[in-house]
Amino acid sequence: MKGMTIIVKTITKFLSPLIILFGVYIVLHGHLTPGGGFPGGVMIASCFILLTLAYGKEIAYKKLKRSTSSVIESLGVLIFLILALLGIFVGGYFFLNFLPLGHPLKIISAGIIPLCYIGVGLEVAGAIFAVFLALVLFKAGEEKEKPQ
Amino acid sequence: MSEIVVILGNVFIVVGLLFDLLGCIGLVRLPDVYNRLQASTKCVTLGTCFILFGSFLLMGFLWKAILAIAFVVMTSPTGAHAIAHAAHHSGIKLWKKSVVDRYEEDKK
Amino acid sequence: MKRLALFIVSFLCWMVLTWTLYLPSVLIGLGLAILVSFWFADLFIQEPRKFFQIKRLAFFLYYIPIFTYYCIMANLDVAYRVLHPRLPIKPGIVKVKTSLKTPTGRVALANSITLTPGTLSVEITEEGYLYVHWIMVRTTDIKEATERIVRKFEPILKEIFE
Amino acid sequence: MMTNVPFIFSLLLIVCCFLCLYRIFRGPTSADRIVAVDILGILVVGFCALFAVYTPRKFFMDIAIVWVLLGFIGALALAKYLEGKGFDE
Repeated sequence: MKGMTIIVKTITKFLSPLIILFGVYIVLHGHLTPGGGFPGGVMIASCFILLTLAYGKEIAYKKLKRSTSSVIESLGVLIFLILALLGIFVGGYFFLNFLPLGHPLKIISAGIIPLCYIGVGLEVAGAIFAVFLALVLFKAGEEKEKPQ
Repeated sequence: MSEIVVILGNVFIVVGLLFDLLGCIGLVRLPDVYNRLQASTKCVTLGTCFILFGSFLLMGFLWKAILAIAFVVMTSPTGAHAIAHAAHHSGIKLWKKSVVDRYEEDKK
Repeated sequence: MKRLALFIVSFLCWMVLTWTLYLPSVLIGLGLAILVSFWFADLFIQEPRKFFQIKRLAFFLYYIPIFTYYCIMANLDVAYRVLHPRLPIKPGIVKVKTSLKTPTGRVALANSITLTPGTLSVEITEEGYLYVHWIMVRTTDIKEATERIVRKFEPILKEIFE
Repeated sequence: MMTNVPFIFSLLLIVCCFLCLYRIFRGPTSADRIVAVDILGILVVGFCALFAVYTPRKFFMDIAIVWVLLGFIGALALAKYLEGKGFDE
């Protein structure tokens, strides 16, 4: 039987959506509590790592394809750069905080910082899952990566 | 009312710390992997749950602590099971005074 | 149905985490719960109809104090064995049989066994046999071990998960 | 007198952590070390809860939840390593 025992599989089934939810919570509250883009992205990636550990790579691929993870990674960098460049066009500075500041200690505050954190979170999630796959699945000399 | 809650929270934290200490003493004293896994997993899980429940009472009913208790109760026995299963499959024998090993008999 | 169950669970989880009724926060939580429920619904619960039956939730609430009682007894048992100077242990792996059918019920039984006095589940097979590491082996017979280890939880878990 | 109470609590937990570290250094097999690392992870959750109570900041509870989940994943990965399988099978 592929993967680990049935106990680990069932608990993984139950936990993986909640891990995703928790990662997004950390990303979205990065400007209010400790955390932010990087830890939230690591949590999101660790959900897929958990699926890979418990079930084997097919289920994890069904949830997030390898090509999709690189697309997500590029998308994160793109969001970050576009936000930075919009600052130049709107007011003249790189990374100008051009959005209204909102209420302090609520979820909509601090201008563009949450949006930047979303970009960072997507980038880190994609990158860490890709790094995990590259380190684990494609051992040097044993298995060549097949062209898609 | 609130004083009762504060005293109760502190009592929960002290009991949880004592259980943690017992679990770690078991981790040091017991003879082989499976016994250590039993003692430490049981005691440390319950002790940490008590500490979290005490903080739930002391911080004005912070419901995140209940969520953390649910996660600890779900994940900790599962991790212990995975480690025990892997240790048995990697060929670690039971303690020499053990009575019976049905799993080893049935695997052959 | 599966999606509704996962939606309810994840939205409750979000509300507990943020613990506010500020409107944008609640709206973000709704959107996020819908996203998660469409993405992960096929993994979460296999038989969602059981999730919505009030009787099972009531039995689950009834199970919590019993489980806590056995858990505390387990800790006092471990404390006695650890602090005793001559270590009164007699370990071994025995085999027990469960009559639960669904995987979720078996998993709940195995995790309950791990947290209750003197036992640790090592392996679970397809036919419903559990291999249990017992710190104080009193019997090696399958029937008697089942009577001693499994019988405490099985009726309630049968009400919850079957 | 009352100000010393959090200090004593933390000291008890630090004693627990040192017992775990003793098992990590001395453990005859690698399985013993993995067990001790797993237990150390759960002890840190208790630390986070104590910090959340005695320096009244609620975000330590978030850190506790993150630590529970990542410790679980770490324990699973170490268990697969101990079993001698590849990570994807």
